[in-house]
Amino acid sequence: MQQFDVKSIIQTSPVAHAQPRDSAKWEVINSMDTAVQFASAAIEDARKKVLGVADVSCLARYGVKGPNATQWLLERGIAIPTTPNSWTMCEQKTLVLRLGSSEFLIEDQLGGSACSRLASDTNRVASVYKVPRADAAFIVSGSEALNLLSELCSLDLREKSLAAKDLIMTQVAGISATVIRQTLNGEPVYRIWCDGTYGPYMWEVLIEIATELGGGAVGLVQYQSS
Amino acid sequence: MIFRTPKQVGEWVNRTKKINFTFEGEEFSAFEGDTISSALWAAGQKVLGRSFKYHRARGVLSLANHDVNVLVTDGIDTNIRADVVEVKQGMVLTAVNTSGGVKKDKNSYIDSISPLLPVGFYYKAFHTPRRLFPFWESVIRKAAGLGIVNFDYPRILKRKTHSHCDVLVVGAGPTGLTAACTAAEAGLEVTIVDENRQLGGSLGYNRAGDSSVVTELDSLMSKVASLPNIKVMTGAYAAGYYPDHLIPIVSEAGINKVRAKSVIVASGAFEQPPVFRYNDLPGVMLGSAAQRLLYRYAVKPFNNGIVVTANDYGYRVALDLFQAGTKIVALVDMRPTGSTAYAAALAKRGVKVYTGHCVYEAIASSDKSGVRGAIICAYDEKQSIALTDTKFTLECDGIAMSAGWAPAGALLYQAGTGMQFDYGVEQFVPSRLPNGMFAAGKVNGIFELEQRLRDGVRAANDVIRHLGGQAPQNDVEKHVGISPSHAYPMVPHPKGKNFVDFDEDIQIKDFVNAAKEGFDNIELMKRFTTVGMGPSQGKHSNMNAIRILARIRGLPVEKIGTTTSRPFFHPTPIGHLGGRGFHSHRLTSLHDWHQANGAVFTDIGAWKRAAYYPAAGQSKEDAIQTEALAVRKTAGIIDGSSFGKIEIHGPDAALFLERFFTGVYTDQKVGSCRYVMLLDETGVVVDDGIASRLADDLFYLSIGTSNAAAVYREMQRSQQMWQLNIGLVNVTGAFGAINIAGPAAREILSTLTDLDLSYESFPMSSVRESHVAGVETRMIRVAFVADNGYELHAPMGQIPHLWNALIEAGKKHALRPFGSDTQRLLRLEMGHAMPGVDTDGLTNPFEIGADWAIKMDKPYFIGQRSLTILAKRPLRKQLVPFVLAENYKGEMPMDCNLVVDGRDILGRVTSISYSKYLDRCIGFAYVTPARKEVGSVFQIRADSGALVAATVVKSPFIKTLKGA
Amino acid sequence: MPLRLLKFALSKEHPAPRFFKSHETPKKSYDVVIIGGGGHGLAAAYYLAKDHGITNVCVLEKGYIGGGNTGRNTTIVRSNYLTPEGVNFYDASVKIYEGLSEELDLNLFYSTRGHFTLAHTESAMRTMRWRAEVNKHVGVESRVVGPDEIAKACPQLDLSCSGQAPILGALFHAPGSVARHDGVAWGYARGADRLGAEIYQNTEVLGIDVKNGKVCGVKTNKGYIETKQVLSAVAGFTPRITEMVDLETPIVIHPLQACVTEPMKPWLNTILVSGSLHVYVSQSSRGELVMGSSLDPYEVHSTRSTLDFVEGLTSHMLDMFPFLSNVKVVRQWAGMADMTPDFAPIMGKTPIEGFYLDAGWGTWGFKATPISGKTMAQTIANDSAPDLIHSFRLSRFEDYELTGEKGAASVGH
Amino acid sequence: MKLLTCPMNGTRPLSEFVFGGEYRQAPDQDTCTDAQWAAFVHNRSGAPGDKKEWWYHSPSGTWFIAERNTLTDKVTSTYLLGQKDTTQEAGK
Repeated sequence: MQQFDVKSIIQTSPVAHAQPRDSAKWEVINSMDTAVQFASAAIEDARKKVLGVADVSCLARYGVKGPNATQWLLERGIAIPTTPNSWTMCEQKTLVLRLGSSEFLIEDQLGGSACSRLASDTNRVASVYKVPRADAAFIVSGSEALNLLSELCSLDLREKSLAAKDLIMTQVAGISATVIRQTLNGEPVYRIWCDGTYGPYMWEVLIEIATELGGGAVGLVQYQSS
Repeated sequence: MIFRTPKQVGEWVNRTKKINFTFEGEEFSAFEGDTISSALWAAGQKVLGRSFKYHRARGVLSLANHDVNVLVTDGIDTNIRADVVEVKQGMVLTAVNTSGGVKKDKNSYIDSISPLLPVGFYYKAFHTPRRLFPFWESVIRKAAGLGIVNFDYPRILKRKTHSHCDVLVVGAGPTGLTAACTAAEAGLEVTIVDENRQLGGSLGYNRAGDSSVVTELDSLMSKVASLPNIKVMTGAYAAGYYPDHLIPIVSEAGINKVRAKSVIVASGAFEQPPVFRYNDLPGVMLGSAAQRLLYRYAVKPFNNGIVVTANDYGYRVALDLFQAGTKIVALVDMRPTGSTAYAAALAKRGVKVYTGHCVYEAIASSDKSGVRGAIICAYDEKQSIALTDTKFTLECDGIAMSAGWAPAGALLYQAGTGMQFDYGVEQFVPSRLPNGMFAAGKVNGIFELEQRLRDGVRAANDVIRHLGGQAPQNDVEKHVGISPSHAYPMVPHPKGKNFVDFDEDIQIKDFVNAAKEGFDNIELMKRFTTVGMGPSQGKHSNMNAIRILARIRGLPVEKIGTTTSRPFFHPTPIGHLGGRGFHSHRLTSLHDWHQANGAVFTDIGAWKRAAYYPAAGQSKEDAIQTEALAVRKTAGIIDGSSFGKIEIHGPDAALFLERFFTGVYTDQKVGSCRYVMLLDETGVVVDDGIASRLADDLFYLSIGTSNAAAVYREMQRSQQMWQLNIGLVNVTGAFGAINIAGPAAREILSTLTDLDLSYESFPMSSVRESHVAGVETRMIRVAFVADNGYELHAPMGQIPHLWNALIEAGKKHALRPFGSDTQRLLRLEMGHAMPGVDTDGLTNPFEIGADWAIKMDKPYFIGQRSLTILAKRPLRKQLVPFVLAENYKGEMPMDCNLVVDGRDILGRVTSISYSKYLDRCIGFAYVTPARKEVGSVFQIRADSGALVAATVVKSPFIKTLKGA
Repeated sequence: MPLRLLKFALSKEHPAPRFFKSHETPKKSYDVVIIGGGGHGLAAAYYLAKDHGITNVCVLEKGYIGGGNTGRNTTIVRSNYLTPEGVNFYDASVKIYEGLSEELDLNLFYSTRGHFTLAHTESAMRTMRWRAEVNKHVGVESRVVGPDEIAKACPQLDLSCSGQAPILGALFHAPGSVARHDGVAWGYARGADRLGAEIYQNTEVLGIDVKNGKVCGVKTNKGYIETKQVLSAVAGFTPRITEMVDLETPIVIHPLQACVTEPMKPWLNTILVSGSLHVYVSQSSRGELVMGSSLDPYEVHSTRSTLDFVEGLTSHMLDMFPFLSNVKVVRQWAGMADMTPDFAPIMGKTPIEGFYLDAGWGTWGFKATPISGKTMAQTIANDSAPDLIHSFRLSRFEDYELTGEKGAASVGH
Repeated sequence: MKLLTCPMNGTRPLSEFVFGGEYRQAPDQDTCTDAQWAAFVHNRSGAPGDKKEWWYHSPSGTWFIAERNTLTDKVTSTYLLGQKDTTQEAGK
């Protein structure tokens, strides 16, 4: 039998199909082959300020649901957002999203390790159900971010309506998505998650409109530093 | 630009920028900011269009998009509304709907035969004899229609955005501006929208010769500019009202869908024409149109004008014209008393006023291109008739008309506002406003400027209180004094051509005659005469139509009511409404691979699936047979990542499945798989799939692609009702799936996993969790496409790695990919009926011979009770496997060809295919129960009508492994 | 120019009489009371008089005649249904329609354009073949055609639908037609009136008296009417009428919306339907594109318009006809469709003696107007439904014998 | 577009929801007659009025009950099945 090193398995990014194989720079992050740079640093920096779209699908995620999920996470040192449909940052490196009341999406930012810790615990516990995740995930930043989102989402996403720790499950570009507003490096950005199989579609839509509005694709390192 | 005046205060044209364009082959120049119509009018061009039905010459009527007299084309776009579309450098324009040009339209003969075309004429002729109707129809169709569509017009996708505000103010006249400022000063977030390019509404042009009112506008505008919480949208119209205060604002750039917490409608009123013979000649225009021409575009409407009026507004128009240097030949007031407010001002300027008179008829110039005079008569206001023995003629080159107003109440009506007729202003006004809707200004029956400003404040205060703030309640008194609208500004004429609806060429007598034929209800009248059904949707005609009908029936106007208002306020382009089309689709992580390997894709729900992989020059049929043969002879591999995949966790998981599906699952062994079938409560087959038991309290369900979302949704609903101790996790997108099947499948797989794949330890219908190519995989042995097949389910991101490893390992076994079309053939060979293909919306499980999958002795499952009823009824049809004759070479029947017996339809083919492996045509068909036995022969009628004999056989069609 | 119009030019007084008489208040009793002055009710009145000599009939209309779904549909007439019962029934309707202008002496602009039901998927192609085969079997001219033939009939159509949903073929139905919908109601009204039936507008039914399982009278806002036979032909108002007699049916009301563009010179000569794109479109004799889409997804007893309907429809229109970007939609509107679970009508007798139902017309009522009038008249006259509508009986639901029309009607009005 | 309030996720445009039909109690399938069952599965109370209905919020996968008047299209309350006590008035 052929031997495989589990750790060496390279995952395909859900968004990869829609991203340029040649003109972008690719790197493996969290075992996922990821487009990390789309243009020169100067151009990306300019885009970021006007309308930057970054693919952060490669961030590690862990999903769990069930009546005892809250307890289970607390026992494992995960900070829990206190109200349904809100989010919190756990130890600066881990985003904890509460989807409804009893489902959670944990996402390690670069350098975080909560997800692998949780994943290593394979004991099945009553009323705690692991939710495998394969999200496409994006960051949208810049002065035109709201303008872009106003075409894709019918909800009021302005600061006065979408409070700092609010999480909404809504439709973006006609498909189900989760949206929050977050401050990254002092700048307000929007984070969007959707089913990974819609990733190429969502990326194409975001980039098409971003380009029209004077922005474009930006590598995730522009937003995340490990 | 012979009619251009010296600079007017507040004019919209930029005299420093000259623009050249052509109209009907002639060259014209204009200033930047001119509309097409204003530029042409400035140049003395008066015939700007031809009417829809009679092809009469037409010029400016409202200059406000309340009529469609002037529709032009630039050869690219059509039905351009010249009155309001800015002229651009280099435009090459012609009028639409003419034959041989607007000046010498050959179709203008229709005007002279109009007596042959009474109202509703097309109902009355052309249908006998029947055989000639197609001829007449083509004549009529060609005559109808306005512009010619340009089939090369580019597809333009406009942006559609959403926005939100506390209050949306519709209309930026003095009322709307005041309301917006008041609301904004109270801290509300305000959006104000106006279809004009500039703010101000009538405040910009209704000056009565005194341009000092412009300073009032200036101060309002600077106040608006100083308030950051007012968002101003000009050149944009509120296209309609939709529930919960959703209002699409349409502009050149696209559509902004505003969701407002409240709405103030301050949309003003449309000026309505008085109705007299030849009131449609070029040069006869509404008073407000004359004012717009003058103050917006600095164009003098005419040199020697008559003003005909039935209210005080006409006097204001006369003063404006006078100021511009037009000689006012006369002011003709249909009211016996005239205006007390303005009579002196006109007298001072030496304008002759005829009170109690009307224009009986406008006189066309010799070439009918304009007006050269008017016949004036005394007017009997009580009887609404001209006293023709008093008639005299005045010469003029233009007539301005003012008789009254109709509220621009479309949004109010659409929101469900109750309207009542207010005789103080002779118009409909809101009487019962829906929650969050407010009206102010002319649309609310308030006309005096000072009063309108207060009404704007009042409406804003109402909004502030509505939204929970504090504000005074300051009612504005109703209009007092002379009505701004005349009750019946009509002048009958025995020869007609006194137009009510300019879009549709409808005259007074058309209403009279329609009523005579019984169409004396406003809606029936609209439908029979087509009044208000043209592109301007009755803006200048509905009110007069109601008045005329009321008079005909001897009823007060409010008893007539109005026709229903429907979106859109202005006709709205398809490209705007459609916008950027979002066509969402789902791709598996292998999509790149499929593309690189030449797959042809097919859409299944939102998914794009590889259907087959043709080699260069290979036909679809060949590709499918080649792929299928590989599965039978060596091995094939298919991307099944789009299958629905659902985990059911928890102690009640088996119980849940037993209620949801037809089978039994409580005694299912861990590591084994069972068939599931879902019915609806009427007993109809919805879907099927496989449930694999991974643990006592965990099932893994895989179902077909197209129904997956709906099945999961129904599972969630059932769980809401049943409240069992389970958790549902939809992993459709998180997990991918690969099916590797065929004689070599096991051997290929064995090189990538250390799991014992022997039939004894991994038999048919069982599931194992193991590593394959290093990937944690759920392996399911199912016999859907071949009995030596393995479904490998793994995280979507690792599927390409797994796939590539299998492809690599399969190279020496001639492993080849196959697509979803090939899968259809393979499952047919295996004898599997597919819900949705071999069933339809009424098929019950007995009809497809699925009795074995139904466990009736359970306490409950969805559809069970209906099955007990169906079981007592005779079967109506039965799905049977069949083959065609060996070496059949005739016409190949297709799916859905019928099974017939003479005149009787016995059923239909649901699936049929040639199987190269079997060298036989095989399929499924519905037949009557009498024919269901193995060996019975039935006839399929192929497309051409040929009858093809088929024989019922046993399925599966191919030999399968026993005991594996 | 036909000579018939000369009299209008030559007469001093408008020479056309009223289409139907205006009556003050209904009589004390009628042999038959028809509830609903739409095409169906008026046609039933007409055929009761014409075919059966029953003229002591009144038609009660809450609003104005033809003001319901008769005047709100997109005027398509066709018979390319899926079940033999459906095809036979609608084919009989088409045959009457073809001669109806002459029969009623009113030009209904019955215009045979040919009707294409476009298929963008293999599964749609299967359904097209199924319909074609059943149609052919019954003798109705329908066949499956390829993209070439579609392109020939409508060269302006983008066969790739902007790359979104390439057209694989279509069901072509040669008899597919459009007609002036209002005219159908007016023509039947005039015909019924001339034969003796009485038409009452603004007359609302407030209740129906049933004693011992038999109809005995109707309460209206214009007084009580004695009768032993009542026909309910009220489409979207059916549940309100059946509630008056405590009759349960499967009917649920969903709005069906439509819209129309401004007129343009004729270019679209066929009727096009796309199930996948939820579009049907034809060009009227006035030059407007008349467009519709699928049903609204939830129950509402209202004719309100929605923005998402027109957004979705226009987006798909652009996929089919990219050059229409700047052609403008003038007006949108809606009707209330009385939907049944099997997309077939409910016609005939009911458990209440003397109460007849002509309902469940969903999105396919206009095209059935003549034949439903004729067969309901027959049902009332004989107190027995003819074979042609046996499959549409109300009791089919209790019998679990639904008709299989659902596959064909989902978007093909 | 009309707004609807999901009891878990708040007020959203109707496009985020799937209509699940009227909420109805089935007769006891063990004791009811065939005719009663056939009437239950096929017939509907189609007359306009206040109805309890199933609605599904797609992005979050939430089924809930809406009390809605089918004539006016006004929603008076929405709540999770069996949790009417925690009624959320629509439009808040």
